Amino acid sequence: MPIEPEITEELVAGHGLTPEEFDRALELAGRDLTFTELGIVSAMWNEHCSYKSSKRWLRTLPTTGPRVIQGPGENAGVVDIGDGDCVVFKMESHNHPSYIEPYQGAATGIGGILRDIFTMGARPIASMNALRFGAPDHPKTRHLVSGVVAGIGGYANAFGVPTVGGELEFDERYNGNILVNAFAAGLAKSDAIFTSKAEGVGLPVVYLGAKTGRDGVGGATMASAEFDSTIEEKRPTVQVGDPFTEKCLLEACLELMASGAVIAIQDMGAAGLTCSAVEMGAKGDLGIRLDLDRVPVREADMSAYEMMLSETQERMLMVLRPEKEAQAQAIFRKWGLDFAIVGETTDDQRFSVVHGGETVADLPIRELGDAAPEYDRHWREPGRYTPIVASTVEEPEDYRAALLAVLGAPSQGSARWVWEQYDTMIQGNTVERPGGDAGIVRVEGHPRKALAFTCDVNPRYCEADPYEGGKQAVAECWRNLTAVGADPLAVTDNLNFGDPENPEIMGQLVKAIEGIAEACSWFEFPVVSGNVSLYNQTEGRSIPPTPVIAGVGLVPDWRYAASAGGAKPGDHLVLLGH
Amino acid sequence: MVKARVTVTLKNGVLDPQGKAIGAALASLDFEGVENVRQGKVFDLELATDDRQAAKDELNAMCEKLLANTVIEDYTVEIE
Amino acid sequence: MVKARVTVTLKNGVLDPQGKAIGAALASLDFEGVENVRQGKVFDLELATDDRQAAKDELNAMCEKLLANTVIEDYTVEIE
Amino acid sequence: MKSAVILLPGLNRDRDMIAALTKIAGEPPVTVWQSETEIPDVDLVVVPGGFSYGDYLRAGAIAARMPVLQAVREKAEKGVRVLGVCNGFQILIEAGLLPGALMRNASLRFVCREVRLRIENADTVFTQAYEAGQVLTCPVAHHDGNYIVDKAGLKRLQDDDRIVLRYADGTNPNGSLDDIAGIVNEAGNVLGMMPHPENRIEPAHGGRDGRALFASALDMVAA
Ligand SMILES: Nc1ncnc2c1ncn2[C@@H]1O[C@H](COP(=O)(O)OP(=O)(O)O)[C@@H](O)[C@H]1O
Repeated sequence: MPIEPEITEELVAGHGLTPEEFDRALELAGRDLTFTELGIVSAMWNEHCSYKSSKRWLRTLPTTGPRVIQGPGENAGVVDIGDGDCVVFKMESHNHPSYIEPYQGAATGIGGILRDIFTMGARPIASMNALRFGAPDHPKTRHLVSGVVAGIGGYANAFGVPTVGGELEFDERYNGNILVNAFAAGLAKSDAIFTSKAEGVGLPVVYLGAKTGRDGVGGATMASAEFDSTIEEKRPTVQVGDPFTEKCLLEACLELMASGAVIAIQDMGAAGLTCSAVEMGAKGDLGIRLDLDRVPVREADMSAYEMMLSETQERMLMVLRPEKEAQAQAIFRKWGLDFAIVGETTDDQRFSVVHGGETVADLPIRELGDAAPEYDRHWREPGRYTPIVASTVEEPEDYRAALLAVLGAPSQGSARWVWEQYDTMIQGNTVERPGGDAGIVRVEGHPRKALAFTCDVNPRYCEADPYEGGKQAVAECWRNLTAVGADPLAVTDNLNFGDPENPEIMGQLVKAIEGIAEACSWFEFPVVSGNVSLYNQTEGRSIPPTPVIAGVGLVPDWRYAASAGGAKPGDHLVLLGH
Repeated sequence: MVKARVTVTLKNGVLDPQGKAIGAALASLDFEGVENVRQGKVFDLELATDDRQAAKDELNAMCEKLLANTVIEDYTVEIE
Repeated sequence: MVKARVTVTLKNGVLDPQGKAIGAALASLDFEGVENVRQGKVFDLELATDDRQAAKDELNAMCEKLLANTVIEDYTVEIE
Repeated sequence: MKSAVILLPGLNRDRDMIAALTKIAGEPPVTVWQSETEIPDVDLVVVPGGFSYGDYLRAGAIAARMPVLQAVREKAEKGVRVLGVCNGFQILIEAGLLPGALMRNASLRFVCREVRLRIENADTVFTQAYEAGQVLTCPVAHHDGNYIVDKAGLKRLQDDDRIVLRYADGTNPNGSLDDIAGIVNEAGNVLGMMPHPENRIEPAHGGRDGRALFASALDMVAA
């Protein structure tokens, strides 16, 4: 057993906890925290897991509707599309990892969002990605673009999901903080949706998928270098995606779900084992006890802290119907994946972790999850830009040159070179590939029905006026769906903003959400899932507010879907609207 | 002319999906006792110079800039 | 335990699109005088045996059976 | 005629292939898992596309050494028709059923787009429903489709009319030697091809150009 470091103020701060949060944690424990507990608390209460800055505002979004089966709060939203089928979808950011290592960062972003979809019992049928990079001539941009695009393709193509849309924009404001937002959608039967809510006491908690390594274990371990002399070997490492394992995990999970063995299931994303176990227990009002000695590991001598915080990809946690154990295990063997019973559900509503015969963590489970700290951060009305009056803009001398400049701008140009690196046709259901207003994919098992997908936002509008910009993003998404002949169903969002502790930035977030809520209510276009990415800034300079809205629509008959192509010489052009 | 070999391998602890799959395949082909497989890359280069030290510096720069992804990979340069 | 490195390279004369592209990329990054680049693979393996000769035979068999495509690739086996 | 589709972990166009065969033949193919050592009595064995074993090591390399490929080889030797598409082609090459190698695309990038394909030889069991010289539209989606073979090997392929499909109209997407998109073995009963005819069989795919390939292979051609 490595000697655990002493819990000092620096170590607490290094874990991103404020002194007040740390006191709260001490209160919950009723004693000093162990090092493992400090890791667990910091993982559960960070912005990414707890939504502590945004939760209050997210509650104001409209999330229900006659077709909504599952709104925010699960791995993905679920919307009824008739005939017993439903569409399951969500969007998720992987901004910072993609900046550090563009290929793997983007690849694991795709892997994460796909797991969110198939954990719910849905087979992924479409993906999109909204990408924002710095200026084209910035020295890092080329490397980042080629890495991110290759990473998305490398993962999605091998996994076997068609990429049917996205966004690609260049702006120097993203020079030091690119945005990689990935969307995925899947199809499931409405009566066969799986969730993370554990039920039943004394049932086996099963670990599925790949073996645990030190991948992505927070930099906080580094800050405590003195606790082990082999620290060089234990350096936190970048997460690497393994689409092959994920494809096997998809097939194994769907087989397992069909077998009736699954009571609750949750993918391991950020702070893998910690988040997934806490979530399953907290939702089911149960406790969870984990025995780390049974966790399949890739490296020797991993500490409890490392195992609990590892972000190794392609893993799941499940509560199993005990009588199905042999069958479940056989399925995972067949697909070459690990299957290990690593704990059980308990009735004490505590999260306890045993390692090497010692209890290394024992905390009340609900307070870690649902009842995490929440902030009403100070915000102020963001400054609005005064509209430019047309008459004050000089008329261009050369319209031809002006038009070419617009058409030639990197953000306006064709993104074909990007999407031709993605498999857009796999599964044989793509009716409309990228390049139009929305991608369209047929609903398998149905002769005519199809789903349309688009994602949109204009960060410049959002910066000029976050409220109007938020509304505009929803409206654009709505227009792109209706333009192809789809009935808009629902949206997922990815709110990318700067530092919420800056009242101006917090104001952008608040007003953008207000605009999104207003537009979504007006259109009856509920938000069924989403993701918030804050602290997108470098050297104190934040990105423009970028709330990406991804919408899904139902096309009653794909034969009548409209597309941007197909115009012939002599056809009339009509301008609609005003 | 200088002939050189650059070897690029994954850093310790970084997941190697390829190595993992190859290890499993070797086991299924009845090769026993293969405990660990890690895959890396080699680049054989010919440089139009006779200055071995200059070549070495140049090769290191190539690794940093292109041949290796130093976030997850280590490299070594050997000159023949 | 025996640690070994297997190096697999393309046979002479076999076209190497990756090597070619890397050569071009190096040139575009202003590395001059790179006359030829060939890309290959290395595998670092650990075998649970102390018999170095047996390990070597085993590794050669692994190359013939899986690690190298002997139609277009050559391999070498080194034991540490 | 009956068909079988080979399943290996990591393949992902197996469902597309099964859907195509089912729609065209009117009945679903049987599926055979990688660990099987025998393939049921069928007239056509298909190795579909995807990323078997992640395409780690070399595309198709690990898959080619799984037990079921030995069974495919035995079928091929008995004259049963064998079709490998994309990863299936790569696997058949790695298994030694077809000559040459499929290297990384010249662009080094994955490419997914529609290409033009010319039927160079309409006398094979796989192309009998097409006309020689006919040009089709068909999608490709691959990272390693750059076909190479040594000079002597190329000459044999050319002399024996075994280059069945070529990329046409300057649409070679991967740098493939002599624009090769698909070849048959000496006996003519094993076809490997990079493009995806299974994704071009119905109006929703934008056309039906791929259908005749399956109709040929399944002998569903009007005499
Ligand atoms: N990163 C991407 N991935 C996939 N498709 C993309 C990506 N970026 C842009 N596209 C596609 O290219 C087309 C044009 O993009 P864009 O100019 O953002 O469309 P619009 O402004 O009409 O919403 C759209 O069909 C979009 O789906």
